[in-house]
Amino acid sequence: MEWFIAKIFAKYNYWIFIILMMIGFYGIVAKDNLIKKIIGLNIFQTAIFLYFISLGAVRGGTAPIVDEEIIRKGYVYANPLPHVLILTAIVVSVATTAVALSLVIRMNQEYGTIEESEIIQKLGEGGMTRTD
Amino acid sequence: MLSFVEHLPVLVVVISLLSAITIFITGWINKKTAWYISTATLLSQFISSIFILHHVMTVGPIRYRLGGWVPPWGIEYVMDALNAYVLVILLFLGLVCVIYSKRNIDHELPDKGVSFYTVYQLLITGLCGITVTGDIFNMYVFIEITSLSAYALIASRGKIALKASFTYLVLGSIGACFFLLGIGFLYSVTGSLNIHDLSLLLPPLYGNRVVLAAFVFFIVGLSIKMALFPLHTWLPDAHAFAPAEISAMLSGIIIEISTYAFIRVAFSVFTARFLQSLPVFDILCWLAAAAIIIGSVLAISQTNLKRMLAYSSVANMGYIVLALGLSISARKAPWGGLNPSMMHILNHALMKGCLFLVAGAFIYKADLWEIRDFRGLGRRMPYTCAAFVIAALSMIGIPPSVGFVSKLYIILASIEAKKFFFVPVLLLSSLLNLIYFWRVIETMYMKRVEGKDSAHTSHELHLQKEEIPLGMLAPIWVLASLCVIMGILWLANIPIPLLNQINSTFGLGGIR
Amino acid sequence: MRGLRLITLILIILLCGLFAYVAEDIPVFGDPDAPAIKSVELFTMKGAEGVSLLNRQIVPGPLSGELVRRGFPRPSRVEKAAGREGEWNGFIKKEEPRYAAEEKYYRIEREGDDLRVSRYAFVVRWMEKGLEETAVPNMVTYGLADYRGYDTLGETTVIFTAGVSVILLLRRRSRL
Amino acid sequence: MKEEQGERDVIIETVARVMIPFIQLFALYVIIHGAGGPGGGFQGGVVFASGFILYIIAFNLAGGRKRFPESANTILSSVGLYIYAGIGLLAILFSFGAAQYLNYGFIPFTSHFEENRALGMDFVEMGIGITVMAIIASIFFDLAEKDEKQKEGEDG
Repeated sequence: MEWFIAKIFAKYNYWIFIILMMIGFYGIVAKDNLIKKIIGLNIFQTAIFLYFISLGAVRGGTAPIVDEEIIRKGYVYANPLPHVLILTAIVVSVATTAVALSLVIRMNQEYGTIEESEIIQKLGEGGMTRTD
Repeated sequence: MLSFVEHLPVLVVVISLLSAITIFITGWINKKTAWYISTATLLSQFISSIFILHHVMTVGPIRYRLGGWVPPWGIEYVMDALNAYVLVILLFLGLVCVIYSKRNIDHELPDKGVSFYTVYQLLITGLCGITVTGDIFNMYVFIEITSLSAYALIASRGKIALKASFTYLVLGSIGACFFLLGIGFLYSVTGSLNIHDLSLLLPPLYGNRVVLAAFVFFIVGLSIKMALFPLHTWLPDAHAFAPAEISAMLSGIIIEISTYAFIRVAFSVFTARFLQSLPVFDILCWLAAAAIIIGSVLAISQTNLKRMLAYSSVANMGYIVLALGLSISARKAPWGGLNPSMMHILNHALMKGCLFLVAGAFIYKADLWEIRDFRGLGRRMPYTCAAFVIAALSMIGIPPSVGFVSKLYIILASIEAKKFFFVPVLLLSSLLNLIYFWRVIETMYMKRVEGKDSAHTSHELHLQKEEIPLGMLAPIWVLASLCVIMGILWLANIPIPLLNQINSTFGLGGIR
Repeated sequence: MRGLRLITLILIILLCGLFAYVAEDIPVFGDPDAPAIKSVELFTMKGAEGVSLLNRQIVPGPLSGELVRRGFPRPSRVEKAAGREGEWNGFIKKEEPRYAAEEKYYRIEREGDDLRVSRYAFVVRWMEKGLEETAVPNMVTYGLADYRGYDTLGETTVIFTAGVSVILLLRRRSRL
Repeated sequence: MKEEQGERDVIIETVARVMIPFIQLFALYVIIHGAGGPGGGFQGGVVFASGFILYIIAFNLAGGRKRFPESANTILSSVGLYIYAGIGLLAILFSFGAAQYLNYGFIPFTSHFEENRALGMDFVEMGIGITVMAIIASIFFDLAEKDEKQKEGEDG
C-alpha cells in the first residue's frame, strides 16, 4: 500500500502524462489517415506540455502574479518557469500543425486522398524513383 | 564595455532574422531583391563568423549574456572553438548554396522566389541559433525553427517531396519532443537550463534514473534528427526530392548540426566521465558501422542519382558517429578525441554539397534524374562532370582528397582504441563507394550514346555542348577545389591546432 | 498494417518500461521542496565545525574550496536565513549593471553533524526579485519577455516561419 | 462557396456581427493587460485572429479577405518581428555597445531603469501580438482558400 501511494498516487501527474503520450504515439504510428496522424502528434506534444506544467505545480500554490496580499497571507506561488517554457513550446506545436496541415492539403490536391497507404500505392504506380 | 566582436554571435542570428523579414517585405514590392538581400546577409554573416573564430582562437571563448542577466537566471551565448568552427562551415555552405540558387530557383520555383528566400534565411537563422546558444531550451527552440523551415523547403517542389516532407515532419517532431522531454527530465531534478550550469550540477546525480532517462531521450531524439542508422528512414526521400541547394544544405549541414547538438549535449551537458561509465558510445560505434555498410549497400541499389547520394549521406553520418564513438578512447594527437568527427563534418559538407549541387545542375539543364540517362554527359557538360569526378573520388578516398584524410584518421583512431573490427568496415565501405560512384562516372564518360533513333535522342541533342551558367558552375567548382585543398591542408596538419582546442575544451585528446 | 501495429505495441511497452524505471526518482507532484522550485543538492560536508564560523558570517575555507573545485563561483558571504535555525544563505558576486552586486545562491543547512550545501533553483530569484527588477507583477510575463526574452524571440520566429511556410506551400498567384 | 450558394444564417451572422468587435477588444485588453495579470502577446494575438476566423465562418472568405487584405497581412506579420528584434537592437545602440541585446533597461523611454524594462516588455508583447495575429489569420486564410478553390473546381 505504501508502495502504491509513493509510486502511483503521489506521482499521478506522471502516469497521466505517460498514458496520454502513449495514446498519441499509437496515433502517430498506427493510424493510416494523415490528419489522424497529426492529431496523434498533437496529443503526443500536449502530453509533454502537461508534464512540464505539472512540474511547476506547488501544493497550495497560487497563480504566479506578485501581489502584496498573497505574500501577507503566506501563500506560495506556482513555479513560473515551466509556464514560460511551455508557452514557447505550444507555439512550436501550433506552427508544426500548421505546416503539417498545409502539407496534407497539398497531398490531397496531388493524389486525391489523405490515406497514407493509398498515397504510397499511387507513388508505387507512378514509380517511386521517377519524379516529375 | 563589450567589444564589437563580443556582440557578433548574437548579431549573426539577429541579422539573419531581420534579413528574412526584410526579404518578405521588399519582396512584396519587388521580387528581384530577395536574392540580393539574402546573398549580402550571408556574406556579412560569413565574414563575422570568421571574426568570431579569430577572436575565439586568439582571446578565448566569448560569453554573451542576453538581456544582461547572468547565466543561471537568463540565457547565455557561449562561443568556444567548437561553435565557431561549426558556424564557419555552416555559413560557408549557406553562402555557396545561395549563390548557386539564383538561376536554379528561377527555374525550379519560378513564382515562389520571395517566400523561398525568406524561409531559407530563417533556416540559416535557426542553424546559427543552434550553433551559438549556451542554453538547452533555447537550442530546442532553434532546432524547431530549423526543422520547420526544412520541412517547408523540402516540400516546396511538390509531388513526391510532399510525402517525404510529411514523413520527415512526423519523425522530426517526435525527435524534437523527445529532446524536450529530456530537457524536462533534467529540469525536474536540477532546476536549471543553462548548459554550463547543468554540467556543474549533474555530477552528483549521475546515478539518478531521471538523468539516465534524459540522456536516452536526448540520444534518441537527436539520432532521429541526424538520421543515425535505424532511424534514417525519413532521409533518402527528403534529400532526394528537395531542390538541389536544399539537398546540399540538408545533407551537408542540417544533419551535421544535429550531430553538433548531440556533441554539445554529450560532452557539455554530460561529461566525458559520464560517457565513459556507460557503454553508450560502444553501441553508437556498432550502429555507425551498420549505417556505413547498409547505407553503402542501399546506395548501390539506387538508380536515381540523388537518392543514391542520400543513402551515401546515411553512410557518411555513420563515419561521423563512428568517429564520435571512438572519441573517448582514442587520444593521440592528430586523430585523438573529436578530431576525426570534426574533420568529417567539414569534409562531408564540402563533398556532399558539391555532389548534390552537380546533381541539381543535371536536373536544371536536362531534367536528368536517372543514372542510366547520363550517357555521354561527360562530353556535353565537361566542367560540371569534372567537378563531380573530383568530389566522387574524394568520397571514395583517393589521396590527397578530404575523404581520404577522414577515413585515414578514423582508421588510425580505431586502431589506437583497439577496436580493430572497424578497420575492415571502413575499407569495405571505400570499396562500396568505389562501386556506386564508378557506375556513375562510367556512364558519364565511357558509355557511348546509342543509335540516334532511341527515345532519348531529343534531349540528348538538346544537351549538345551545353554547360550550366557560371553562377551555378562557380559554387560547384569552389567546393570541388576545396575538396582537394582542404585535404592537403589536413595532411599538413595546418588546421589541427583549432581541433586541439576543441578537444581541450572537453578534456579529450590529451597527448599531443 | 498488422506488422506496424505490432511494432507500435512493442515500442509502447518499451517506452512504458523506461518510464516505469524512471518513476522512482521523479519528484513528487506539487512538492514545494522539489529541485525545480527550491534548490538542488550539491554535496554534504562532514564535520560541524563550520557552524560557528557560519554563525559569525564567515565562509568556512573547506566549504568554499570544495565549491570552487566543483566549478561553482566562490561565495562572497553568508547570512542566516530568516526565521530558520541551522540554515544559511550563501551569496555570490555577479556583474549586472544597475542591480545589486550580490545574489542569493547557496543554501547551507545543518543536518546533525553535517552541513548540506545546495544551490537555489534560479526561479527563486525570479519569484523574489522580479517585481523590483522589472516593475512588472506577472511572473510569467517578465520571465517570458525579459529573463528569457530570447526564447520568445525564437518563438515569434517559429510562428513567422510557419506562416511563410504555409505561403510557400499553398498560396498561388501571389506576389510572394 | 459563392455568395448565392451558401445558405445564410441570420442568427449566426447577427451574433458574429455583434461579437467580433468585443472579441477583438478583449484581445487588445489581453495584450495590454499581460503585465499585470493573466495574458500576453501570444494569447491576445490568437484571440484577435479568432475574430477574423469567426468572420470567415459566419460570412465568407472573400469578405474576410477584403477586410484583412494580403498586403496588410504581409506588412503586419513582419512589423511585429521588426518591433521585437529592433527593440533588442536599440538596447545595444542606445548604450553604445555597453549593454547586451534585449537589455531593455538601457532604452531611455523614461528615466527609471526598471520602468524602461516594463515598457520594453510592453512593446515586445505588442510586437508578438501583431505578428501572431497576422500569421494566424494568414495561415487560416491560406488553408481555407484552397478548400474553396477545390470546391469550385469540383462544381465547375
